[in-house]
Amino acid sequence: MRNALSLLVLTPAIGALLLGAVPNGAEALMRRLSLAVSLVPLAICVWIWSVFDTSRGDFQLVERVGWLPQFGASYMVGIDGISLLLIALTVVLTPIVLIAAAGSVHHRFKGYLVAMLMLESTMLGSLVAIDLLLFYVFWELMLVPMFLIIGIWGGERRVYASIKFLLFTMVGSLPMLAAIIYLAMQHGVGAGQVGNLSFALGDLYGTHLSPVAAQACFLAFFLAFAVKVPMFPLHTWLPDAHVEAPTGGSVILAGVLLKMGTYGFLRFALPLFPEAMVAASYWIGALAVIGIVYGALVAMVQPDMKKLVAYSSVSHLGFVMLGIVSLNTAGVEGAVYQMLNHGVSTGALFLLVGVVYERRHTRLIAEYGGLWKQLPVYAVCFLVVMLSSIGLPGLNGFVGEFLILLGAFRFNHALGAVAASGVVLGAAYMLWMYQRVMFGPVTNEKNLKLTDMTRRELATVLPLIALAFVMGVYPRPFFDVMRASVATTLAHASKATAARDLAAGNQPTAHAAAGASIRVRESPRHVVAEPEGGGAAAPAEDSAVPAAGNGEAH
Amino acid sequence: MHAAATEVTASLPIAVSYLRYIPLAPLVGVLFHVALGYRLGRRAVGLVACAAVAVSFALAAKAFLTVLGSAAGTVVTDNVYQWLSSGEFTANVTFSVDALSSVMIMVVTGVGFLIHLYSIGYMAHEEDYARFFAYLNLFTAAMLVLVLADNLPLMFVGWEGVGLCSYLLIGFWYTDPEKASAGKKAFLVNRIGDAGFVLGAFTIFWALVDLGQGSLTFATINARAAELPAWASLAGALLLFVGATGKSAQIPLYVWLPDAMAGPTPVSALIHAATMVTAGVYMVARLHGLFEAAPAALQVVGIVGAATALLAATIGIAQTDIKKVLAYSTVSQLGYMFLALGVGAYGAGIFHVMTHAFFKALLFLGAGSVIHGLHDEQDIRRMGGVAQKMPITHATFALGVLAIAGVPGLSGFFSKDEILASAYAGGHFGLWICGVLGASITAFYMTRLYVLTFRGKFRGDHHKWDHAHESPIQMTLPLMVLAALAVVGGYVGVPEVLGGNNAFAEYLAPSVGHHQLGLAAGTELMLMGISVAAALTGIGLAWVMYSKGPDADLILKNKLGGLYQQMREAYNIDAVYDALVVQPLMRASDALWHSVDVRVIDGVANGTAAAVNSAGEGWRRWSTGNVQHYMLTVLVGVAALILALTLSSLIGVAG
Amino acid sequence: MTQAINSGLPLIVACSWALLLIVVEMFSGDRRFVGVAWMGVIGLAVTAAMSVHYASVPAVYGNALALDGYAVYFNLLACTLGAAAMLLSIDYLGDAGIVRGEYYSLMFFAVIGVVIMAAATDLIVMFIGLETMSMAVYVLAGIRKSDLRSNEAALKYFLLGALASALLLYGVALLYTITGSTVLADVSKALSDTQHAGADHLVLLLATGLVLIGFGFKIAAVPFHLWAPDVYEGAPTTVTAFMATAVKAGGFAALMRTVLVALAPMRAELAPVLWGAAAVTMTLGNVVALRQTSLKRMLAYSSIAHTGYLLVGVTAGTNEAGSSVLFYLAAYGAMNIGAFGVMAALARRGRGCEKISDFSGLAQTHPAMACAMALFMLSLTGIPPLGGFVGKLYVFTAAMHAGLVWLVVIAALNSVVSAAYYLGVVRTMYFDNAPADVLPPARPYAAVVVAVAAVVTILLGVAPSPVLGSAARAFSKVLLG
Amino acid sequence: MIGTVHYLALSAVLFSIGAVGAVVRRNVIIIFMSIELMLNAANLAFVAGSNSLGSMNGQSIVFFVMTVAAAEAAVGLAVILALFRNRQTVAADEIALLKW
Repeated sequence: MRNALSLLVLTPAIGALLLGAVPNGAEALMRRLSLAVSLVPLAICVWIWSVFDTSRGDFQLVERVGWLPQFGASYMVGIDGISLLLIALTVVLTPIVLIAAAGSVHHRFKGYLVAMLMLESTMLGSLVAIDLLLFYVFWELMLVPMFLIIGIWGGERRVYASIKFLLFTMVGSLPMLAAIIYLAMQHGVGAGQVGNLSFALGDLYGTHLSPVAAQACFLAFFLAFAVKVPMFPLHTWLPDAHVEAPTGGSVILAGVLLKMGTYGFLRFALPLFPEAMVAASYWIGALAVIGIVYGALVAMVQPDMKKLVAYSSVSHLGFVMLGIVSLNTAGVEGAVYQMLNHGVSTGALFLLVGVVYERRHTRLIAEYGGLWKQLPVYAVCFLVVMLSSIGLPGLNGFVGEFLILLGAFRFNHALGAVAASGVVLGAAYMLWMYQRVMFGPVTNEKNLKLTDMTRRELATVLPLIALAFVMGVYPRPFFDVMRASVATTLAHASKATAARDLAAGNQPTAHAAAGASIRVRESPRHVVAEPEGGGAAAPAEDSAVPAAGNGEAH
Repeated sequence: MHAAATEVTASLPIAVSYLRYIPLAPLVGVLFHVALGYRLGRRAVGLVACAAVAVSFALAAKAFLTVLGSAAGTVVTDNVYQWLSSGEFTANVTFSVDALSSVMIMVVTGVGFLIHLYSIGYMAHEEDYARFFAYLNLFTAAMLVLVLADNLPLMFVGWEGVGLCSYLLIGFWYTDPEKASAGKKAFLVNRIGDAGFVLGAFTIFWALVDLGQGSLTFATINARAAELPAWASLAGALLLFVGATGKSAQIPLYVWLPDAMAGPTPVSALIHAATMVTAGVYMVARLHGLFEAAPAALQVVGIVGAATALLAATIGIAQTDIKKVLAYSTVSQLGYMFLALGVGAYGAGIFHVMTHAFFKALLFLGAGSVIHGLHDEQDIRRMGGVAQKMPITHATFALGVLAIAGVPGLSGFFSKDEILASAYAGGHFGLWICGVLGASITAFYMTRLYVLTFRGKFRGDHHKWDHAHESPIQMTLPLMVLAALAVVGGYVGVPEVLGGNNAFAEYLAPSVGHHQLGLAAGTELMLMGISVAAALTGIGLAWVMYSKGPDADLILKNKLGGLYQQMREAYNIDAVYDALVVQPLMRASDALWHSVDVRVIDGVANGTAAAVNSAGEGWRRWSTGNVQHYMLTVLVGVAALILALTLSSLIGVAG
Repeated sequence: MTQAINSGLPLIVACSWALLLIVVEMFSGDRRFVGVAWMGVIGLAVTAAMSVHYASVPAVYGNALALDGYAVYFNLLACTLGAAAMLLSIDYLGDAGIVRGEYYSLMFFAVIGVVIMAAATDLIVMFIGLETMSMAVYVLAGIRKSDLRSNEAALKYFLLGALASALLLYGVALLYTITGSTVLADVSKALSDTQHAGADHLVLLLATGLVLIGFGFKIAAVPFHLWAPDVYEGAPTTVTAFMATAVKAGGFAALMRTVLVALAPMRAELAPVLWGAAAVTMTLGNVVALRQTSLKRMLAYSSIAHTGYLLVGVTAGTNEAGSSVLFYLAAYGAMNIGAFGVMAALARRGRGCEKISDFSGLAQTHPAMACAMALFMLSLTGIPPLGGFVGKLYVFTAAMHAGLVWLVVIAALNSVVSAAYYLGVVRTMYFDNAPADVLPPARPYAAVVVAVAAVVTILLGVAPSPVLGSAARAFSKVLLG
Repeated sequence: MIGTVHYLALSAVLFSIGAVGAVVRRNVIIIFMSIELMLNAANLAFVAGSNSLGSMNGQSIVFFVMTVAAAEAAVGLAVILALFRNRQTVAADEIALLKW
């Protein structure tokens, strides 16, 4: 399949348009159609995984079509290990959310399905885009469906939550647009002719920027991605967005959208501004650790279940950020793996909270109590998912957290130690919530009438639980896929990181060596190769990136 | 004069593939209970649960015999698959059995099997039968993984796995909020210890990477421990010891064990007496090379052990609940084990682990049988004379008491004496004195417990007395077997001076090194005499005081005054922790949420929005609708523009 | 000689066509003047075609008028926007109770005014073009004689327009006395040759300022913007549509030629002032729009904000910046025609739909219209991949190239503020539920225009190269040297 | 001897009188007349300029301006008339329906 990636991105969008044509009455047809449409990207992703060459760290299945030649921007897509894993997460979560939607969404059902499919399309787009401008396009487009999902199908304060979500993200992302343009321009200057800008990621790797400019651009990128992660001071939109979003919306928001921030750091901020990133790694690490402890502490006292899970996401993603800034193989691979874990376990947590919300229409922990006796199956599922989220060994959460702490400890003992306390706090608020909801006598008589999970609800949660077990016991396939890509990403910053590690007094970790060993054509111009013929021949005057040697597309 | 450096003979690995089924069998049991348990009824569940542990026991015995039979230092290993590898770090799922872990798996599966059998009777009338046995099997699997693991990460999987099971089992009767929060407390305190464990593992790992051989297998750690930089080995050892204190309930993380008595008694017997709590001791013994490389850490282990032994013993005296007394006795005995490790007598420590498993499991099960018989009566002040009603329980319990008190001829005497002798030989006189004192106090409170429960006449309400009856055969059989083991168990390690060849220490030598006492026969006998005397005085004193009834406590109360009340409330350490840690944490998180999140960050966000809005409102008012105001603005605009132009041209000219 | 006639021919044909319209209108019995409207549209098409055919680089009539690429681009832009406004008006006039045939000829004359302004290379010809356009639009604004608001809008527009022309004229007069000519090229040469010192320089600055103000008023730059909200709100919606798009384009055509050609030697002094004007206009436009409840008034302030973004391009002043302004005007025109088109389509006599709250729940009652409006709002915010985004991107890149980094950052942050009110409209349409008395179905003509505008907005976003290319070619020959 | 500067000064004075008149007076017609005054001030400047430059351009421009001013007067008065018919007032400050 020549342009698998474009197909992957466009199928959900086309499906959404098809769905638009379905008459409002036919709910069953809508359900089946939307599910079928969402399974196509899953199939494509499986095919890509089978074809993916794990030994190569650079981009594969690259497709390139001229879009804005005047700017040197082109529709250029490609994937490497990291984006493949996140794509897999997206294509797994979306069908689950669509199945769950049948039970939970009642008014304007068709609109919900259309919005969800459009959301999937834009998320996949931003994961495959390796042209900065194309990435920015999908990055902004992602906001619109999410804004609608929170705004139309959300809870009482949904309007405030959706506007807050939107403005927070936009405040972050627009300075990034300015930085992207500046970067593209600098590339033009670097390559001799002032005129020819280029947004292709491959070309921009080598751009040399004055230290001040590099810092400024890095800060702009940092702001955009930190809001999305969310990192400590910029996180207050998340609890509101989660509490007010419908169940499906929360699952996707927590499962995939939050990962865009951390993915952005790994794909763009780190390779484009290695020195700035390494220099900033200390204070970002500090912010991440504050986020971990702060998120855990505040989660402790939340009266509302969804808000508690939202703050736990702040804490978990604080771990991921700590892993990334540790800039050693263990930390970064742990971070990428934790991204997947968080998607699985927090996604499942939101589904489970949704199950109870559908029955009692309240998320307050005080309203529940002694559910184990009423809903044994529900309680067991909740237990397993909770354990995976607090990182019990044998389940997926542990693998990610262990590696992140390992890497972080290498980076800085103090940060590693405080982060380890985050693990304890994490267990504390989760167990306390679990106890108040599940254990103890049945306090509220309304809970006596609750029915256990239906087959549909089980169908949404069980795959995630199975995934949690598999990822906990046998994580090798996932690590094989991302090993080369992480090494390449770290290789970009290897010089600066080695200097930092030496300054910090411990030996330069092996990744510097490992980076070199991974077969990476280091010259910035040709990291991205073009397909032989290419789906649509790159337009002639696109002189920014001369067609490189052999193409990859199969 | 430190004991001779323990040399470890080179280990000769024998690759096998059956070790993996030891933890797998109980896991299969768990799956069975979860899937089919509720449908197939009690008999099937009980059968499968015991069968699973029996299979593990058989395989464990096979491994034990292979190690016993072959040359010293042989290690049976089973490399299943590579679990994790990222950068320099790799973790494999490899199970290995050497002398040390062979003893442990025999104890875990052996005592475990007996307790499973006992539980069938004890839990007969519980409706969540399948769930109980699912947890019990899961615990056995996790404990076996912990003991069989050949590297720290895999051990950590078992380590937290047993923590989870103790959480589930303590909170088994979840409808009662205290029991649920006792479970939570156990898990969280363990988690604090686990955090220390993990940090210790990292310290060692990265130190080893700097040495060029980054790996966390026990063999590598012990081998390269000496070459580690001093701070790394000390920090690593201490952090790992924090993990051990969490799991094995030593100061300061012992507060969860007494509350853990909220769980069913077989749970207390299996987890909080015989197996889980010894995990910390096993870990320190396993990593003896590391601890040796950091003598200061070893010192700390010894001191903490002795202190805990003494403290717990004093609390034990004043307890009135039968299970609480046994709980504090366990904490105290664990203190002894750590004391043994602290003085370098790893063999003696493990020997005490084994013997303690036998008689403490026996005592707990005996107590369970008494509680079962007296319809959940746990306060010893309302018992008495139970001997007539429950002869077998009385006999076995008495043997247990004698064993733990250290009466010569029984297993307790041999293991405890070896520890005290090693302490004395190692020159740790302070620790030795604590040990002896602790021994006599132990004898005192165990005899008090025995006398108040079994002797004299019944003090509870006669309704319970009429229905009191001996427990069924499934419960008394394990008691008798354990009693036999409690008596015979000691003869495996009879010291030379009493004509034995201390076979147990010899057997463990390849794993943890053999530690020669180097004492003259005379001094050794003299030490034995002193410890026996201490034990007998304790027994005699308690017998005399308590044979008349529980009011003997009053004598102690006015003799010790306020101290006695403190001992009764276990120096209310819980309240201290609550005030120092839990409450400030909750207040802090509440303050953080309201002040930082709501007021500061949201304040800033909403503030800017409000500022922009008010600016908008201000400028909006500017268009008043009156044409002449607009004209005025235009003309003012003209003036402003001209001014700006002149300024910019002046700056332009000057600039 | 033939050159002069050829360049002038399109204008001559256009004017005669407009006059013909008046005559035809007198005899047409049809109260809704559909025939007249179509004649107007055909007339605009003819004008546009002829101007493309007769395009010639050299200026004629004593180089007062140059039908060069730049003029042709604006000609096409003005004609299309004018035609769109006319088509929108066909249904709208009937609903709004305006039985005035001359509406279409007036609009035709206004387009002619814009064409003259774009083609003028002499200040006075530019002034005449400006006046022709303004005169027509004054009347158009007040066309609904019975409605107080329409009268008031016309009056305000007239008074302030007259004041601005007076200022402009006075500026031109002073400039004439200093440089001896009113032709842009000669003025520029005169300014660069002789060094004006002392008092003379002061008068020169005064003259430049006055000239800038004249055009600044027309494009509604701050502080000469106060008329725009009132007039946009008061005038009938289709006239507002025309004003917001074609009239503003004309204003920019004239401003750009003057600033970048005639006043080129004074670049150094003008740049900071333009920089300040751009920043203030953007910020004020966006911030006040936040507080508006009437959609028309909100779109007025939004058009002021977009003037600010365009001024960023003018401040940059490079070749690339000029063509980016041209492209942005096209994208901006399409978006606004669409937005006003939706309002015109749904308006009925008794029940106006000018308040934002009138649009609540539109997604359920009129899904197509709501989707189109949402599209225009997103494009105005600059959400990719729509025309608005590419326009902003082009202007920001050009400005960045010219070194105006901080202005671009301010513009970026302004887009965030604009997101608040644009998506506020989307929120009202999609989140709130429809009121009891549902809006009437959309008018056919208007719906077609809205659909075309939507398609153009998407095309300008996804495949903008053709328009980008023509904008670049159009502006390539404008700058001297 | 009266030179160009004096003429320009006169036109400037006329211009400012017109500007002040437009802002101060309440009656809309008077406002319009003051704007016409400003236009004529511009004409004066043109004539002065043309005289000082010795070229006839300035003079011819004045004719253009006059015709434009006439057209503007016609349209303006028509608008004012329509307004008066509806509102019976010509006071500028009463015409303030469209605001904020």
